[in-house]
Amino acid sequence: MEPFSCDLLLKGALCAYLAGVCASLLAARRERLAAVAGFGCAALAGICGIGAAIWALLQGAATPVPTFDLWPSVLPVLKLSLRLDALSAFFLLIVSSLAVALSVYSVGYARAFYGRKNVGVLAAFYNALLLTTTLVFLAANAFFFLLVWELMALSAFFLVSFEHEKPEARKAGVLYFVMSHLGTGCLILAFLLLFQCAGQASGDFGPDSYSFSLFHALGDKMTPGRRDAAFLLFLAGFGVKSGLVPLHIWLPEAHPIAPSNASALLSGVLIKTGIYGLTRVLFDFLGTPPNWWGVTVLSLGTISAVLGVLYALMEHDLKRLLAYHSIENIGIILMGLGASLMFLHTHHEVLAALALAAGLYHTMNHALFKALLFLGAGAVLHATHTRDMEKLGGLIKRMPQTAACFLIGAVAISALPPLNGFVSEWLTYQALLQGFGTTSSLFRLMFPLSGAMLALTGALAAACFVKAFGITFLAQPRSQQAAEAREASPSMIAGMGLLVAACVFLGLFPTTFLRLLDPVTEQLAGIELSPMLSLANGLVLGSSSQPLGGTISTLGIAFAALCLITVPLGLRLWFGRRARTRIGPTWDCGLQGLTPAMEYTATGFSKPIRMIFKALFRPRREVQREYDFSPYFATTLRFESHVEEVFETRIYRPLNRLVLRISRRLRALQAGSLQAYLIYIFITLLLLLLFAL
Amino acid sequence: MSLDLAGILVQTALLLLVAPLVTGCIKNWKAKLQNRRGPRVWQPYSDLAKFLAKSMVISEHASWVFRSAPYVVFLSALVAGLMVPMVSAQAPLSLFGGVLAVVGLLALGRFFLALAGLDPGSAFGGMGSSREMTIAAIAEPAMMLAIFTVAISAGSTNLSQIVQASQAPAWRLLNPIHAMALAALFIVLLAETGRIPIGNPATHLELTMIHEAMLLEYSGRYLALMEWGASIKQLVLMTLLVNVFFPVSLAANASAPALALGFAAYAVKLLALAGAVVVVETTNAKLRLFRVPDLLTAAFVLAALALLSTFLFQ
Amino acid sequence: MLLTWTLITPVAAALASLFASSRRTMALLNVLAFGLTLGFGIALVGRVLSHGVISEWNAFLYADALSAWMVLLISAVSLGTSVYAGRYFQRDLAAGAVTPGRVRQFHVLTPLFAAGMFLVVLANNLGVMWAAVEATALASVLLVALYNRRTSLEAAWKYIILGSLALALALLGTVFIYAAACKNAPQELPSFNWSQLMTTAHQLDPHLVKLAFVLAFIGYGTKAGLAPMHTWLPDAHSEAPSPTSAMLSGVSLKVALYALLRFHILTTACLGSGFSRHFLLGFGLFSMLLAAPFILVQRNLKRMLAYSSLEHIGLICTGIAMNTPATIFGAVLHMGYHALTKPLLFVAAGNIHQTFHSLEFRIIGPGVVKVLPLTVLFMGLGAMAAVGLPPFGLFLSEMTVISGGLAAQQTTVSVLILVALLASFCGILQQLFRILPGARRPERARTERATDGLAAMALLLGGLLLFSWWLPEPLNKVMHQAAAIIGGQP
Amino acid sequence: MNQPVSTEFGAQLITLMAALMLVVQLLIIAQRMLLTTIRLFAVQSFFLAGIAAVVAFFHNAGEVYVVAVLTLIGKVIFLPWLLDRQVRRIQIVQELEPLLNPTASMLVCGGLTLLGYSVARPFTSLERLGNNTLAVAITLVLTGFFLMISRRKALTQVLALLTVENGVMLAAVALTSYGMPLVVELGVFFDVLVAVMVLGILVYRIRETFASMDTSKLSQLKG
Repeated sequence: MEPFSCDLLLKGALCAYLAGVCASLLAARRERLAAVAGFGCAALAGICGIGAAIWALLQGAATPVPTFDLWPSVLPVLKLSLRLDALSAFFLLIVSSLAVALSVYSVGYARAFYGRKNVGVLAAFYNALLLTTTLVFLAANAFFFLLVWELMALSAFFLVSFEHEKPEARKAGVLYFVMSHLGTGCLILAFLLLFQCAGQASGDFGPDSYSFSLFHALGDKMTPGRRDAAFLLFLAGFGVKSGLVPLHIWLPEAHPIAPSNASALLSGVLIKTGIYGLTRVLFDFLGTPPNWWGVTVLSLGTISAVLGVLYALMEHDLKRLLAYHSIENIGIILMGLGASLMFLHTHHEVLAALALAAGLYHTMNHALFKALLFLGAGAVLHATHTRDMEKLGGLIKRMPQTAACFLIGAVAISALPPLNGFVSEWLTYQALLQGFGTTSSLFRLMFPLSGAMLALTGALAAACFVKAFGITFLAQPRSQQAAEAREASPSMIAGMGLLVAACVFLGLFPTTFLRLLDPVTEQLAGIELSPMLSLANGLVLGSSSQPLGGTISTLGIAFAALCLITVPLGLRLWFGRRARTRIGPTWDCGLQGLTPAMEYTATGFSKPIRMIFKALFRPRREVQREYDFSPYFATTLRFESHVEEVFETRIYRPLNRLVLRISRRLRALQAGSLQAYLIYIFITLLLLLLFAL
Repeated sequence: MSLDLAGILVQTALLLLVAPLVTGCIKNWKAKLQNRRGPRVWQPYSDLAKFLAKSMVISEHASWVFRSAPYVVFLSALVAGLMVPMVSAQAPLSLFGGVLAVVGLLALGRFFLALAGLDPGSAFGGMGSSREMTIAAIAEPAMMLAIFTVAISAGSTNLSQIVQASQAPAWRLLNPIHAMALAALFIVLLAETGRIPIGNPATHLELTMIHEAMLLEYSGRYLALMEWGASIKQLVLMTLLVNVFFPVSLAANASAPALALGFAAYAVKLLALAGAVVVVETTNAKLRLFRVPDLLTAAFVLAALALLSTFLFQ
Repeated sequence: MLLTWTLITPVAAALASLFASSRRTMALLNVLAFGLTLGFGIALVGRVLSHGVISEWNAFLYADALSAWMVLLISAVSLGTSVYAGRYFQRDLAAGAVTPGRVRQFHVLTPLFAAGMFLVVLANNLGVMWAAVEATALASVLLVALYNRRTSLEAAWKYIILGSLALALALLGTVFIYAAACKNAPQELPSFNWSQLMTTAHQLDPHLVKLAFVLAFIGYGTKAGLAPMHTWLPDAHSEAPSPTSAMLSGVSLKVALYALLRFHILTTACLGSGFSRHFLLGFGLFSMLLAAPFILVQRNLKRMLAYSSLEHIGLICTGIAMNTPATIFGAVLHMGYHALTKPLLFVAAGNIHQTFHSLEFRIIGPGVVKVLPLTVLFMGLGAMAAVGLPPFGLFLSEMTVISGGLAAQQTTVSVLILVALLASFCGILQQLFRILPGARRPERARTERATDGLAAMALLLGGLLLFSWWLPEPLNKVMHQAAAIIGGQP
Repeated sequence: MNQPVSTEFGAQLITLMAALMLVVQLLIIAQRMLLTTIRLFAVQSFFLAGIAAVVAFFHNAGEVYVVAVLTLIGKVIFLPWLLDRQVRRIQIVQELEPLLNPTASMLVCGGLTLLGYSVARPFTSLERLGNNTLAVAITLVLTGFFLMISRRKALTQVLALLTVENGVMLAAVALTSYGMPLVVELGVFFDVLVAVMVLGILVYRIRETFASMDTSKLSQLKG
């Protein structure tokens, strides 16, 4: 496929998204048609996007990067130029593959909104979000990037507050959009600092001094003070969007409240725009980073990972639990990127490429299994109309396929072999392990310590998903809604199936995917990884060029397990030919049968962890006991336990109260008395007459 | 790079046979120390044979997760076992994964074991799963830090490399780094296998049992697989501990005398470690559940000290 | 004769509607008059692009690119609001809020108000310009006091007192400028035309020009609503009938700013760019920063829009004060887009006001979308434009100003502008999102719906969207020339 | 017309009348009776007309006479009559308690006069007839401003505005060689006239709805 068809595919994808927006708005009256048209266009666009991305990635760095203008620029400052280099192609692959899977899912999922909400509008915003996200990845100049970045935030805002009848949806929408816009403010300032430096370098401040090709390695030309300011602003701006810990409080509010296909899109793709931004800026624009940049990113990543999973464990709302896990996985990705920055500082290009590959690989993995889990949660919500795990249970018998897909997602996110989560965390471990030897300063202790924290995160994630899967799907249904749940529609299962297939493929064949990452690491860190890392013609994944680097082959493990299955089967034939299996009641210590109320609940499951980490959670529990005549014979018992959201109560709420108090005091300036207004002008006049002349 | 099929078969057989023996020895010696006669050393073999022959009762609420969990636990332990060097320095499946893969496989087994505990819907299973996952989560960083210390000094996470590195001339029997890492890993071993200070493998008392709570609903063939898997996991961890810190006379090549010497040394080391476990079990009482994290944090601090010492002393 | 025609048509419309029979004819007359003036404006732009400067009645009326641009803005806003005014009063008459006499008063005064603004923009003589600004003030005060409510009277009284006092100071400033001109050429009577004064600007006595600029700044600054002289602005804009507050907020602030700019250009020509620039910069930034807290804790819909205008005027002033071609062009562009956005918001607010009979957020309450879906759609899009979100041009102009500021190494000013814009974004989004979406509380569901502003809103939004994405060449050139004039190169 | 007795006499006359205008201004600030305030304003306007006549006479410039006559008719006769009619119709005579007691106001006016003189000092070279009339003009403006701040009655505020207007007209007449061009003078004059009429309407409507002319009642619009 020569370069011409790549532009065609790309333009085809963009037009298909646009067509999706228009089709679903036009057909808003007839819901079925709107759903099929809107999501169909999105799926088609996704396929074109995948084609263009894979073509660009397979071409390698030699061929010229396809750049073209959307349409001739009409406004004086704005040039709508797009560029598909390796990094953009990789993220285009992520957004397009998710678009296909989510669109297939959404056709079935939209049935939940028939008659209640306007499906055409949902499909329109869904297509708009995909279009603007794709444009964010392809934008080739700062002005256009900020424009589509803001449009993306806008369409995500409409998706989050889609069911605006519910007050919490409105509150979450406003919180999301305010924090996202403050982040964009930081980005505007940061990009303009780069523009200022580029303008000085090139002499004129015309529209082309915004272009990203001019920004390449601009950091070396900037003064250190301005460069660090730009770094911090970029970290804040992109940190808000990707849910880094101190800036994460909007994420657990916004993602669960959106419709499930939208929250899958938000968690799977929108967060990755923050990662794309950080990667583009830190590796492409700001030149060789000082050491403290890498240390900051690595420590923020570690803190995000640990706190994300700890707060996830305390949630018993299924989608909020998954939202907190997004924060955890973003932390893991940033650990990879932070380590890569530190290696770049000490000029270990191979290790930098390895850490960057680990981070980007985990970005892809997280997009896939997080979307899968959100779709599963959406199917559960669709069937039982509740997200509270305490009311679910026994769904595996009523929704077997959804349960199977959710289980695969749970195993993948808990980084257990042989699925893709394990591979990307294994790469991160290898990068951290080999990082110890790179410097002699005290900072090299950070690598093993963050490795240990990564292990803690992985184990806690496993505990969290045992709780999530076990309490939601296993044992007996705890409520009437859970008992009457029915399996999701075939299109929803198909959507989830696509993601399961992708997870399994990325888990078992890491080296083939690593080949796609080659041009990205070659562009950003200067090293092509796959020749070094894929040993035994692609079967085994190595971790470093020296012969004694650790090796892993998930395919080998799976194959060994298949062969060894003969042992238990042989034992069964040898010993247990006459053994019968009988179905009986669960052991109930002689009482007359177990009721669902006796099962272990989500709160109970996470109680030990809440006690161990009570310094962080500061749990509060109240037991109200009503009784008729004696306190020892309670008629009803109400138990309520609450975990304090530290960041919100300690930082954001006091800040908000302070700003409003100052504003109210300032409002007294406009107190209504004409005399006061005259005095303001009189004083201004006197001051100017005295001092300004 | 070639996978010698013979090595794999021998190691699998070795794993299957030695694991129940170790559990039997520990039970027997513990009884002797408490001057009881206790069960015979090969009692576990007969238990397993009995369970395999008996027919099963499966709870009505259980799903296919309950039925597939025994196979996953058993196979993950077995595959992990194949990646650990027991007799010869080169583990049969060492190409497919190093120590991180072993830890990952054991975690996979634990994941499905906990799910199986929750499936029948009884409170015991839920409590067992919750405690198992919590303790494992707290033990994980200590184990990872100890492994990191050892891997850093050896330069790779591949167990054969670690073992060969510690056979190098500069290696002293127990330098301070390895001593602290060994202590940390010993505590983690006790936590992972649910031995006395953390859990009590002998009783079915709901206050103390963690591992047994999850197996409560199993019977017949599945119970055999579960028990066997648990003992293989215990063997894998003990072998890891033994061969990494005391890599004395591991067979460098496949010649008969080297293998025999290696096997003998391995047996001695294994039984010595089992003895140490028995001594610890009889001299200690079980810790309250919320004191267990303090113990495991102590293990984490030990591993961190080991890491620091590699940085200071080198 | 183009300039005289632009002045004559609104006055003629005012006289005609004085004697017109029915309300409908009066509304039609207004719309017709402003349609004509828009045509004249476009013709004027064309003529100015070809001839540079047009003057009539031996330079009594004078139109350069800046005044042509202002004529265009004034006529566009007036046309939009007059289209809305026709239907607006029909509902008010039915509700008895206004007597037929007052409606006639409205239809007479609005064209006079517009005529005053045209005169300000086209007058060459600074004294006549002052008289025209005073005339617009007087016309608009009676419009503000149209309703008989206590609060409208209070707003009108404050508006006229603060306005007249400030204009007295402005007159003193004008006198001093003239005195400087006389000192320069003592023997014959110097002409008071701005164009002549510009030619002899460098010889004027700098001290006198400084004093004159200070007084003119206080005077016209108050009329332009710069903080801390802005206190009349929220009261007047929230109490006036919606069409009038749309004109007040949309363009009358900019006309006063235009007058201030004439003085600014004169002073820069005389004293260099050191003196007057700092005034605009300081007061502009202060206006932006002061508007933000008031928007954050605002309880009244129209007052919030008024404070948002205060902020936009502050941005335009700061853009001009940074004195580089890019920032001044950004400010001029911002004038245009704001002139289209603000009336749109006020028309939507008018609809909501007439439906819920209140402007308090508490009383309007959540769920307006269930009662007035189309108005909420227009208001949402207008609000998105007003806070500077991309699909609309204001994002473009704000970015031009900020990037121009950074290009001119004035980083702290640009940062302060960005902070103010973000603060007002949070305020407006939070307030509007509390009332527009959501489910309607049952007891308020059955109010009858006022949806007459739709035509006007569609016109304004269409114009805004069209010019956000397609900037025709003549418009672009006239804005560049206007920016050049403000920047000091004739 | 040949040069009559001597410009020096004219300068003295103008300085005297400017000083008298300032005295009248201080009188207005000192007392609280509405009707007297209107009459004092008429006297002040009379002096302004006198100055304009003297300037016209000595510079033999025709238009300034027109200005003088207009000021005489408008500000000395018509406006006071209009305001008088308004006061009689509303029957309110006494001004409310002002913001500052009279002695404090006097001190403030003293300060403002000092400021006026300091601002006007660099421009003394400008005046051709009568020295420091510019200082008086600026002082009149500032004290008028202060008067408006300290009084709460609507009508008094209108009068304060008119005294400020007088200050500005004095500056116009004194500073420029022949006063401002006629078209500007006419424009300014008619604007002042219309302004007072509009203010009259508003005062009347405030009187109707608030049953008093106290502007401190006008304070509902907050925030």
